[in-house]
Amino acid sequence: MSNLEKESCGSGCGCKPSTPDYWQDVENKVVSKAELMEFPEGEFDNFSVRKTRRNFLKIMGYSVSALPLTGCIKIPVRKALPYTYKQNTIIPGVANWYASAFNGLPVLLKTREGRPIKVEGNEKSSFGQGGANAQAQASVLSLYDTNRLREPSIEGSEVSWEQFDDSLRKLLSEAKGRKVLVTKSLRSPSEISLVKELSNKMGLEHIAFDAVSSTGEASANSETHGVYTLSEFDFEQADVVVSFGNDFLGAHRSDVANAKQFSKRRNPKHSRGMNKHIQVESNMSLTGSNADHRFTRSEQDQRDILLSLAAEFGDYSHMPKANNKEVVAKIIKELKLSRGNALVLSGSNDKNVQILINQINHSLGNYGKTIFVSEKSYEKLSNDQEVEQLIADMNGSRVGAVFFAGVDPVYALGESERLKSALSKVRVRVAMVESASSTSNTANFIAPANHTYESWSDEMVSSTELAMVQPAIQPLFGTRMWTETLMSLGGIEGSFYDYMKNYWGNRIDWNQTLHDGVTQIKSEKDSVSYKLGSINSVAKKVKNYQEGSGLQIIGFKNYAIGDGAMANNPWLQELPDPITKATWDNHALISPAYAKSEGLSTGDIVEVTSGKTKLKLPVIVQPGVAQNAVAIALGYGHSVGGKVSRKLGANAFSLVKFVNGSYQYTASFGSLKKVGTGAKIARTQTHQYMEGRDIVRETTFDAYKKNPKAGNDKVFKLANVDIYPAHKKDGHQWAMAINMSSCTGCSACIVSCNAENNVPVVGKTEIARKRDMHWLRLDRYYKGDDNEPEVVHQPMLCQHCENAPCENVCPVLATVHSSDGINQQIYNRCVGTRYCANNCPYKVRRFNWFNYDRGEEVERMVLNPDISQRTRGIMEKCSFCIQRIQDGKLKAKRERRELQDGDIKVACQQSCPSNAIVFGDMMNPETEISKQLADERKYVVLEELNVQPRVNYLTKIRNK
Amino acid sequence: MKKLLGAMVAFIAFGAFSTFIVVQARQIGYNQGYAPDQPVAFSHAKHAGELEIDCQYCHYGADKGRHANIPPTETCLNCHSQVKTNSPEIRKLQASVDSGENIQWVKVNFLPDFAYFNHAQHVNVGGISCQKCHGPVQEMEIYYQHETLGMGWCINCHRENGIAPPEDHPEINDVYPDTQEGYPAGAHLYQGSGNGGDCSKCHY
Amino acid sequence: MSDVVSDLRHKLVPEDRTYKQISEDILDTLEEAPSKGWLIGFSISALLLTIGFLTVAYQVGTGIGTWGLNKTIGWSWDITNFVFWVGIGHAGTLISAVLLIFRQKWRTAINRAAEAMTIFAVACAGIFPLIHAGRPWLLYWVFPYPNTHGSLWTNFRSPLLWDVFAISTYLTVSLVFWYMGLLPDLASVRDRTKSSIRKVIYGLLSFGWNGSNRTWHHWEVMSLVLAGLATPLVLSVHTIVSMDFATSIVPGWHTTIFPPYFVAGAIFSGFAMVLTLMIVTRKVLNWENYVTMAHIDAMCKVILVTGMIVGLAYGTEFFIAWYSGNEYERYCFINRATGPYWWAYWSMISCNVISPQFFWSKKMRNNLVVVFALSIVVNIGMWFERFVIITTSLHRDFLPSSWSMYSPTWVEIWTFIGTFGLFFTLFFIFIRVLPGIAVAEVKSVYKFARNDH
Amino acid sequence: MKKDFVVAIFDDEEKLLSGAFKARDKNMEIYDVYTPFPVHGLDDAMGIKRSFLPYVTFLAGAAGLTLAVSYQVWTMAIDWPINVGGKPFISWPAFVPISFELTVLFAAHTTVAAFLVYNKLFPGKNPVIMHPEQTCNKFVVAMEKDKVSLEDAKALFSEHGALEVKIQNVDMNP
Repeated sequence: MSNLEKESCGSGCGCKPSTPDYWQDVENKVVSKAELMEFPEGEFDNFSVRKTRRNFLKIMGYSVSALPLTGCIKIPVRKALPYTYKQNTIIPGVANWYASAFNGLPVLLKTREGRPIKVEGNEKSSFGQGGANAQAQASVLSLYDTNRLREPSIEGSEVSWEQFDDSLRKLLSEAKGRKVLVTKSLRSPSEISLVKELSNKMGLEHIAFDAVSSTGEASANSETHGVYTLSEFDFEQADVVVSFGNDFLGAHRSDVANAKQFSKRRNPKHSRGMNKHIQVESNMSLTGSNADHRFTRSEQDQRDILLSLAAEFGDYSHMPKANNKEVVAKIIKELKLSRGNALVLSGSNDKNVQILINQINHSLGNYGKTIFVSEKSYEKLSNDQEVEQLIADMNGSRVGAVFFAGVDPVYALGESERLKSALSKVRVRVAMVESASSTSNTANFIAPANHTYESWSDEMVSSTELAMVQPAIQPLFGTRMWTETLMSLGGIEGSFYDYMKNYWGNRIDWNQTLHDGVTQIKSEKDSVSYKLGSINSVAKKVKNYQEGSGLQIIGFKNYAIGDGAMANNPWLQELPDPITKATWDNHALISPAYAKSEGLSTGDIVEVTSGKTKLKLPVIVQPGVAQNAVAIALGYGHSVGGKVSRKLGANAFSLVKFVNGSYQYTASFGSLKKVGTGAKIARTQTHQYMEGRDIVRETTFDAYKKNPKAGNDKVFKLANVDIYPAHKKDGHQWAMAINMSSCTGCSACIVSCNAENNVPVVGKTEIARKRDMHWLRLDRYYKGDDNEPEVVHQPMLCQHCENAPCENVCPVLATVHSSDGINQQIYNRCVGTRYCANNCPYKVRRFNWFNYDRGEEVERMVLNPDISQRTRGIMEKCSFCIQRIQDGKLKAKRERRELQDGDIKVACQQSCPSNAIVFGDMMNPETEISKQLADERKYVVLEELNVQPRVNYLTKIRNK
Repeated sequence: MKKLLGAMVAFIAFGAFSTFIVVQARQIGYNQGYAPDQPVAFSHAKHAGELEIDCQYCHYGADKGRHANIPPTETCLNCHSQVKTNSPEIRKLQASVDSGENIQWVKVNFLPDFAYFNHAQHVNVGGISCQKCHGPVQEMEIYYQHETLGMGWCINCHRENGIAPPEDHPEINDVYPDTQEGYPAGAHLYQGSGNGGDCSKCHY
Repeated sequence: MSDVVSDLRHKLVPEDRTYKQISEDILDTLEEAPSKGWLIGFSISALLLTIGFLTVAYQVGTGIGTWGLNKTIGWSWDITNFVFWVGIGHAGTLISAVLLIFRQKWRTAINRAAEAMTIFAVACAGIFPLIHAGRPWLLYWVFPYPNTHGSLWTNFRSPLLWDVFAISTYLTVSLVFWYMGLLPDLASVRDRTKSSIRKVIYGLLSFGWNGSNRTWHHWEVMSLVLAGLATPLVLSVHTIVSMDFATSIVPGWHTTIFPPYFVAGAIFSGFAMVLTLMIVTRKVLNWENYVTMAHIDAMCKVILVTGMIVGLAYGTEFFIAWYSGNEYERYCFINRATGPYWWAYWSMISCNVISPQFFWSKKMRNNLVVVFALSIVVNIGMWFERFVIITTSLHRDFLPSSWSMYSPTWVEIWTFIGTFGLFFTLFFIFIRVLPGIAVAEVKSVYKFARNDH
Repeated sequence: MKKDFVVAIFDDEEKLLSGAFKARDKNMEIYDVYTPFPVHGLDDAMGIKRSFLPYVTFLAGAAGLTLAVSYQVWTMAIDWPINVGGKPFISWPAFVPISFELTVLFAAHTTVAAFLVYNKLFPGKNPVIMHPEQTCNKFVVAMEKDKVSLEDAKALFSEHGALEVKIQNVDMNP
């Protein structure tokens, strides 16, 4: 159990990170990178040095000889290295918090001794409201990715930054033709300002490219509202949400903000009642799995339904197909009931489809209430047409220089030879990226970029809120912010920090904004007026879309990997997909009906062919996929990449087509052929049905209104009969409640738990052997018809039973109860009989089958030093974040006050984008948990066992 | 009779040997009395004893967090940039600060990774003097480990003392009451939120 | 009483052998050079043992992950093998203790080998709890010794701790019981041998036994006392082993029928193993005069009876699962018979319930080939019984989200084979160096049986 | 120390028995009888009282039981009571199995130890041998020479089928 880091800072720590204060500008205090990397001896090699009592006995364990025991045992010399210079802000052992933002989500970074170790949502943000999704949680691990580029290079040979800048400047001055900077969609006012300045100075053009584009929606808004931008939503205001394949709670965009708003209306006690969510989609999405009514419909059927709606709410006439009539009638009925408080969405990247959506929202009067289109001058959005134009210009040798900043178009266009050959005609190709990618492999200048948490930036996370990105650590490697690389080339003096501070000037309270991480720029969202008159012509175009023949291929972003930019992050790879529960791979998802007709089953290997593209993938039979379709997750199949992402799955971007001015992900058709069987599919859950057991209790909103105990009225006569008197309960008694209505199954809590508790990553093979280590898992069950299934998600973690069956059976008292009601697992006492896991009815105990690799030195910097790392042979499980409880209590004691409700937030609760998890002291009647426990919806899983769990669930309510 | 005597001697010898083994075995891994040479010949007796410098002047984390901390070398020079600057030991400090190289102190008190100990909990909340665990530091020319720092030692202290509120903050006990009630009379160590009897107070 | 027993008893001992000849028949093996068959058998066993040892070393060095277990199935082959071996280790003590108390004189010919088998089987069994632990080097923590952790004790509520006490008590008491029985025979070997080395070795082993009647007097009382203690002990051991399962809450484990059911199963498998071994041994060592058809016949009857008890238990389990109305219990048993592990369940039924039915026929009981084959079938069946109980109960318990499948890795397979290597290695050594039949006891009942007392 | 004995050697336990009973009737004190297996009735012939071993067994068992119960209660409920699975500190039903096992363990081993100690059996002890085949097929009655005359013995035992009756000088501390 050698925790490599936990002890290391025992009496002062030798690593000398110098980080900006939470609230102040300390740019000057930065120490050199070399110093940062200088780990004190004994800190990371403790593992080999350690000869403790236990290790010694381990060696001696089987020996019968007693005499050597008394022999002299050498005390290993452990060094304790203090700081040489006093760090005013760092007290070893005490965490510092810094506000920052990641991919449009305001976050707080917890740092210990200068190392970021945990990401949490920023509660000061009105946008994210303290939630954080899986990618934001996992981003801290990407910071320590050993595959990051470390030094600048030209044509493959490492150079200094000075040499780099000089050579590049020289070449640029010679380059003829367009000079183009390709970034992802930018919402950073200061970065956009910088790029504008550079375009004047250097003639640099700026285009944006997103791996998964939203050009369709932006173009539609441009037509209907005259602004090339994306809509914003207010799900809390929407009584009815109708979504056509839009995964707004999952991978679509701003999932945390959406879920925060959406979940408020999943509370049956909300003053306006529950919302109603109808999802029509061709592939089971996370959002669809939460719908009150979900309809599996192919893309064509979706358009048919949409046209029918357009006919109902616009100047067009259309009769739905027979199989869609019911759906259309249902949707029209619901929408008409809530005009002005409805919201219609589509996940399509087709401009015309999105125009129809806008028209429907407009005619329902939703604009300005649930949906907003505002003028966003700070924004540079991707436009697929510009990208295609760039490729054409490159091919025509009209481009002299191209800069890629944090984008990987070669991969995201499916390793297209077209782009590669076009790039070869460009003289200067600069990649400003964090890690090697397909794109950077084609570049001749590589300028390694800082990770977000090493960078300064800002970001408009919504049209009203500005978030600051500030570094929490000095650059680990010889990298540079891409903005500073450009500044250096463009001859702008100073650092980007100076530029930013200068840019904002007095417009914001700089220090306060850095401290809070966010500031409100505007008080309210505004909406420009709707301009489009008739939709007749648009609708006709949509009606006349030509369909390909054969199987429709649906490329989609899954929750964990998204567009693949973070594919090299092991936490995300190992995060079970909320729907398929598969990890470490993408798969060909086909409907049960199709599987039956073709004789396919989960685990078969198929080849999906479309045109020249062939993808070999394992099959997962997925309820809720349209019958004549195969769904494939994007973001996998990196040919260039880190040790994690390489050779995982197939690149489904190769099936993306450029149609109607945008990249479309559902436009390919093809065929599917079985080429093998017995694929190793690493799924954490292999049985998908509840078998009629009373595990997830569910009711409808109507039934709930009549009887709040609806669906939860099962009475076990002997449920609380105990032959023994209960142990005394006083002091604090911790309990948790999980609202099954709010929980979307998004799995952000799993990554949060991983990061907080040093949960190891075990890899594909071990997951395939069903040895996942997640302390918290999300059980997902299907109900009803396999082609139109209902889905329930249930977070399952240690239930901290008062009559814990695991405790009785441990021979060595390695798991016992604490006085505050926690089922404690004492790692260092565990001998690993696994009896506790066998006897756990919830199967939430996790065993260390091997000594799991914690990675290289740099990667181990992410470990939480307060939590021991478990070595092989030890059982582990959810501890109710005991370290946070301890910390909260200690803080209260130091401040000589009682604990307040909310002082202690466990990691899963903290990250939850839908506030589904409540934790607290159930002895105090004032706490939120006490109120939840008194709710009529409260139940415990497997109540009849009388193990008396401390984790409670609230009945799931569907508004149908 | 001789045989009996022989047997008795053998038995006693065996018993003594076993006791010796057990006593020794119980010390394995416990480094009580460990007094390694340090790179700088620092005397606690001089600074803490004779000069009566407050412990937390140097060990500045003791009331704030988990670690008491070894002072940054700069802290030494707060005085020693004026005092005894010519001493070869002090020159080491100056050299360290000049070069930025850390002074590699040898760690004396060592807890294994699976044991969480928080100084603030004891120093700040518990109001316990440093000497309670670290011994008469003010008399130590060379610092040594005064106690075993083993689990039994921790536990016994908690058994004997319960939770004693700091003199200046008696209200701590009202906030965190003892929960001895409900446990059998005569129980040596009770679990209680106040008294550190729960395993996961230290092990997680 | 003579009219009742004569038929059987006549065949329990050879006709017309003198005491000296009895000694020669049984003890001369120890003086002779090992036969070719013995050498081959011993070599194979030792080879298997070696491979098994290396496998275990690999597993202990690498981790339990080398086994096929997962988050749902925390025990499978390891504990299956453990219970299997413990079960086998029941016949010996039962034969020597229970039959002694019931004055079943026929036990004398087989009790020594059966007891040896018990000890070796328990030794094989003991390996599994040791190596199945994640950190076996810390297993000394299961002993409640005063320690420096404040004295942190052990959990006396855990059936695993009961196991520790039960198995170690059983092993040591059986060993001592067996050894006390060996003393007179060891003395006899010592006094007969011409080899001075043997004289020294057996002299040490026999504790200076000289056949004094004052010693015999206490010896007999002690044997009776030990038998009296060992009888409840042997029943308690498998009861406690069954409590590893019965006190849990896993559907399929949580059953009050387990203790008698396990004990019957243990006797069943133990007698089968004794038969397997004795049929070969009597042939190879020419003990047909001592281990007679009458012995085999009697053991077959025990197998028939215990087999039916086991069959009754299987039926009762199913009935209770249905009768309890507990959906998890019901599902568990339906799943046993019809789920993915149906083949294991039906193997168990055919081996344990159907195959012993042949023993109703005296013809079958007297056909050595049939008896030998069935004795092996019974042990296969009993292995499957434990596999069915352990694995199929665990693989689908309460929450279907965690349902899982199990298959063994080569490590588990070789570990199991290795324990057979250990068992037979020990047994081969045993029949070479120790009197395989309790000579003194055979002599003591010789006249009694021959003369129709 | 060497000692002279009058020994009578038999090859059949029935002859031995009848001889031994006769000797008892004639008040000839039998020092000991050496047999290859326990011969029932000899105890009467030699006048051996009931073995004390069962008392040892009982006391040891009682000690084991007491120790087991008190140790379990003391550790689980007094020295360091810990809430395990919501069970009471004194979960007495759970203490039964170990109490039983320790009872048996103590009783069995103490009985064996008492047997070995009382009969002075230990590894390395050299046995007192009256006849080399006394552990195989010969039954030896031994009487101290100063208590019984060879002639009386010869007369008595030959009549009952003794193979040989003679004076034997035996090393009592071999």
